[in-house]
Amino acid sequence: MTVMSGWHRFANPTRFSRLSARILPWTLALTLVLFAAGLYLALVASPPDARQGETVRIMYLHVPAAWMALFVYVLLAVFSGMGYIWKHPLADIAAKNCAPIGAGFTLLALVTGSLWGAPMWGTWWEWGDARLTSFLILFFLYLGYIALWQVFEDPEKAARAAAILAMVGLINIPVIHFSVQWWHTLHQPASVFRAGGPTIDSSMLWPLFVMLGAFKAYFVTVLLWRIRAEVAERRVRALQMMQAEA
Amino acid sequence: MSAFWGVVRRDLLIARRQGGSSLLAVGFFVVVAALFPFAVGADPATLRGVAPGVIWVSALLATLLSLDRLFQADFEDGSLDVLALSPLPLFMTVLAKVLAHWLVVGLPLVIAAPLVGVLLNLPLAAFPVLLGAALLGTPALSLIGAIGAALTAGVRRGGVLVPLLVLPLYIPTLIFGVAATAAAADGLPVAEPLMLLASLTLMALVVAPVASAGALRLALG
Amino acid sequence: MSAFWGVVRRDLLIARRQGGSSLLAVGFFVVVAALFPFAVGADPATLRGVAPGVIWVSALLATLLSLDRLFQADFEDGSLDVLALSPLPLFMTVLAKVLAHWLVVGLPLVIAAPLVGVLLNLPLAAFPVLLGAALLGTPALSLIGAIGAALTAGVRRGGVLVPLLVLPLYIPTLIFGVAATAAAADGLPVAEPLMLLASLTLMALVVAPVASAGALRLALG
Amino acid sequence: MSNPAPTGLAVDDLSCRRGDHEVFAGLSCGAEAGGALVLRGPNGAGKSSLLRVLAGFIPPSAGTVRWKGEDIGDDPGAHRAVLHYVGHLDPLKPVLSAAENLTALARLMGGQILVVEALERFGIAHLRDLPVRFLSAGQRRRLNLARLVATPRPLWLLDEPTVALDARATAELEQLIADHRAAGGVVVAATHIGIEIPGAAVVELAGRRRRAA
Amino acid sequence: MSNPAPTGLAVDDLSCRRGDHEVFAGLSCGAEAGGALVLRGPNGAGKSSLLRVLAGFIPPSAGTVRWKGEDIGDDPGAHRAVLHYVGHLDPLKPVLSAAENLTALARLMGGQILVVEALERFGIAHLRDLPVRFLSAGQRRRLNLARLVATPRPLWLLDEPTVALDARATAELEQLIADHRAAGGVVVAATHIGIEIPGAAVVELAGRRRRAA
Ligand code: HEM
Ligand SMILES: Nc1ncnc2c1ncn2[C@@H]1O[C@H](COP(=O)(O)OP(=O)(O)OP(=O)(O)O)[C@@H](O)[C@H]1O
Ligand SMILES: Nc1ncnc2c1ncn2[C@@H]1O[C@H](COP(=O)(O)OP(=O)(O)OP(=O)(O)O)[C@@H](O)[C@H]1O
Ligand SMILES: [Mg+2]
Ligand SMILES: [Mg+2]
Repeated sequence: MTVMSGWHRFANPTRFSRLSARILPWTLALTLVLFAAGLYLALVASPPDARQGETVRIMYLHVPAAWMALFVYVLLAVFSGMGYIWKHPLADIAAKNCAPIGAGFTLLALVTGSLWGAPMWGTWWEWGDARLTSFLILFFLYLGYIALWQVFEDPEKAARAAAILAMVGLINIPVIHFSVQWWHTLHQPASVFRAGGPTIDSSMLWPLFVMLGAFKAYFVTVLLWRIRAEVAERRVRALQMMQAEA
Repeated sequence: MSAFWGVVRRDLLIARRQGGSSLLAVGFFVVVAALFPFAVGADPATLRGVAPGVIWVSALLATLLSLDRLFQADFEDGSLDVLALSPLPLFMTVLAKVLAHWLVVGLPLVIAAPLVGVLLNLPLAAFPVLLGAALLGTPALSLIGAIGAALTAGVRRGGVLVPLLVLPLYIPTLIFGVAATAAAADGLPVAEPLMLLASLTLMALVVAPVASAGALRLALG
Repeated sequence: MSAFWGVVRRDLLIARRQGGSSLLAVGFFVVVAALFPFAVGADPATLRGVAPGVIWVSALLATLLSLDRLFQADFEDGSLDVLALSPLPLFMTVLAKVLAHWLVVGLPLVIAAPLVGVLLNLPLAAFPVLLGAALLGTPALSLIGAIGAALTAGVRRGGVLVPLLVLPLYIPTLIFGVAATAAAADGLPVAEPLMLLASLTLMALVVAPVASAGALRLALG
Repeated sequence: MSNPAPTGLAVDDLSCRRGDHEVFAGLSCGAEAGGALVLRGPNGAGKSSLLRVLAGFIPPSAGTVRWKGEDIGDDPGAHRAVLHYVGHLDPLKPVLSAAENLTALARLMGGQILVVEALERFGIAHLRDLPVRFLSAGQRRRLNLARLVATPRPLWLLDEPTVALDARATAELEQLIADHRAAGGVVVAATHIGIEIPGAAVVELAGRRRRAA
Repeated sequence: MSNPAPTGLAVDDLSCRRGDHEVFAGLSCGAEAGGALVLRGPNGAGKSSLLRVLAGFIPPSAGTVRWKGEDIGDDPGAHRAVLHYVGHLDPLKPVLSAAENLTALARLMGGQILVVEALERFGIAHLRDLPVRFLSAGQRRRLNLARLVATPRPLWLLDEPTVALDARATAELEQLIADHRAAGGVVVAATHIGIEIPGAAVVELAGRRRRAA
């Protein structure tokens, strides 16, 4: 009846490893194909914007990155909740490994956003803008989450502490998303995911969606890959411990 | 219920004996706000412009600084074990400790806010709103801060981590607090930011004790 | 001399193992600096005007926050007794601990200062002076902070007391640090404030270790 | 002992893991009302860990702990209200006086509060108004133990309770434990030497030696 | 004992006041090289205070302490280099491993450093690389005591050194003390029970009862 807790679950090959090994090549291929198609559509096939000219092409990096940054955080919080409630280490590991990727997307959105802002708004960074600043806060949230994992020696405790932080931090997500509506900002309001349908021309919408697909596939690939690496590492340690205690 | 007030009274007594934690927090608040004119120059117009922000940031920092040992001290001397054996659910114990903390630190900050307003040239008309906003907002600061303090309680010198964990969560309170104060200073309507501030505090009241209790349980293990 | 480096190495090792005290201090520095524009509003001209002040105030707060446990931790676990039995005079031990603290917190702050400068729209021309001033000024912050930390080592929850004791002593460093940075931003001569900053640091180097050692001896009794 | 009377504490096939180290496994023991358990074993054997599991602070990695027949994991709120835990540390605030400390601790625990009796019992009534920071190690320990008297609770978990006590205080503690058991209480104490608990069942923890890393 | 040999420790007419409480007064005792003093007395008698005076941490309110004939107040720098003080607390950093803690402490003390021997002597060599936060109370205590071996110094001041030690470790400490004395060292230990120091002079501290405030 003994449920093997924590690390010891990894002493046995889990279903996850077999499953992920089968999925990984496909997501990797999908990532490559979508990026190739997306970049072609974005850089070559799509028209320059009437007002913005060629700089509009930054959009195809910026917008998916920003969406993914938010999406990954939500996913991280969901994994955290699952790990917290069901005490499943795999969910904890998934949450943990979402964080660096999400922080990367956030940084990408911040950098491309300010690169875009320089020609568009005449400034790299605008403090009064609620969207911009609240997004910076998201970056700090990711950093705090990563730091919290570091300070605990015991991974089970670290997972629970980090999960609590992740779930509490979820409150910031709507603030970020709706900041554009709540405060009148430089940043433009939602033009795709809005009530009443997208307001962007389909010649831009398509490349955008392909790029979003590429980002998603990339995320899934990297996440699975990272989880596999960590599971393997923990399995080695668990086996060592069992040997030591035998 | 008597156990709840037992926790509150204990923390108030300790604060009193330790010699003016309130005074210290208020002192910090005033000193930081008073440093500002030194740092940004004394031009009255500039000063008036930044006053609401400086007031809120320094209140926030004063709270933060006094918070990092909220549970750490009890962890280090084994009191946390005793608190966990109270018939009270752990989240109520947390609430009691936060209430005591707010009475010792938050409330004096509210009372000192007008003084800092004067130091920073805040228009007189904005004072009532400043007081109201502070009264609505400081409990949220204590509550949210408690989460950070609880998360790092079992961790040696985790106190340094508290600001990093808590500051991002403080931002909404900061934004609405400043918004209300600044609007009052400019003679604009203040109802909306005050309402938002109140709802933030309510949300914190629901979430923070439970989250902190979960985190504290880790420190017991 | 080897005992001196023994103290330095020990504190550096602890800092490293504790997982990024530097990162945390720098994180705090950046976050606080990032909070201000949030609070005082976005107007780039205002921002540029207050940038030197904000940079120095947040560096100061980051130092302060990381300092309050400089001796407290060693007092609480009995390490202070052992430190007092080192063949080194106590003031040298203090100096060694301050040096380690500066390497862990002060130096990373210096390195991060330009980043904060960028965030706050500081003119590019001012960057070399900002770096120089930070390099000259941060040791004084660590040294002066040590006095407060030592004074309160024996007192439980003295941490809250440190800011109150230390902030007034920090004001000269703050004034000249800001003066140098602001002068550079405005294209004015910077030699004088830099000189004054350097002499403040020298003064702190002479006074602080002896004063702190005296205070620590009280904690032993 | 796998079928103990439901009047006291019953530990069944208990395992405890801390970090990735298995401290003990498959432990069974128990004590009926009026009984006592003494935990023995070399340093690092897991005595303190076992006590923290019994208090409900650490969830066991396997097995059950029952108090009066109820699994303590089923209703942690009920369990924490029946026990006293005295660990390595004295949970005292240096700035409060002895009486204030004890009153505050007793108030946390709810229920009956017998501060004066408790102080007298341990011979520290004359220190009542002295701030705890001035107390000697043994005086602090006495004050900590006075909690046991100040708020009566049936289950006592004591981790090396005689540390720093002089002979008189140790004798007083032995008497206190005897009285408590006579009134139907249960005592679990980890100790190397120095305390007599007549008729207690001894649990020997072997200690799994951790491999050099 | 008012005229002790100048090879060891001599305490002459010593008084100690803490706050406004006179802990002890007119105390004289001493131990030559190879000798030992055992401090006894009820809780609060002043054993710990005496040890801190001997270490130079608390200035005596009257009387003198001499080491090899020199008043320790005359050259505090010289005195602190000859002694080890082991108090109630283990001065260990939880984040450092056992070996790192010991090395760091030994380095502070200057001179010879024998970390490996010290760990082996107390049977904790296998815990060398484990962070101290995972050690049990007794394992920490052993590590603390290992300081005595890691940097040799002639005068040992030990405040209840056997706290948390199991029987094996206590025996090891007794042997260590014997070896130290055989090599000409001096040991002063405060203890209630549990340690054998053959031929030690016993200093009974009476304990002045503090008036109820
Ligand atoms: C550092 C600066 C910037 C940051 C931090 C930033 C941040 C964000 C974020 C977080 C989103 C996702 C919003 C959501 O779905 O809730 C977003 C979307 C978007 N951003 Fe930016 N942005 C920046 C600069 C810019 C600039 C300069 C432009 C162009 C003028 C721009 C155009 C857009 C567009 C078109 C969207 C998609 C809106 C939608 O349909 O939802 N952004 N940005
Ligand atoms: N700083 C102080 N101010 C006033 N009184 C103090 C102070 N420190 C200790 N005392 C008192 O001095 C007395 C002696 O304390 P000390 O710690 O030396 O006793 P001890 O013999 O070591 O006792 P124990 O066996 O309990 O460890 C105690 O009665 C204590 O209350
Ligand atoms: N958080 C932890 N992670 C890993 N190992 C731990 C942890 N806490 C304790 N241990 C290990 O568990 C073992 C049991 O520790 P415990 O404190 O229960 O021993 P003990 O029997 O009380 O010893 P002592 O007599 O020294 O007090 C020790 O070997 C210790 O190193
Ligand atoms: Mg133990
Ligand atoms: Mg003592």
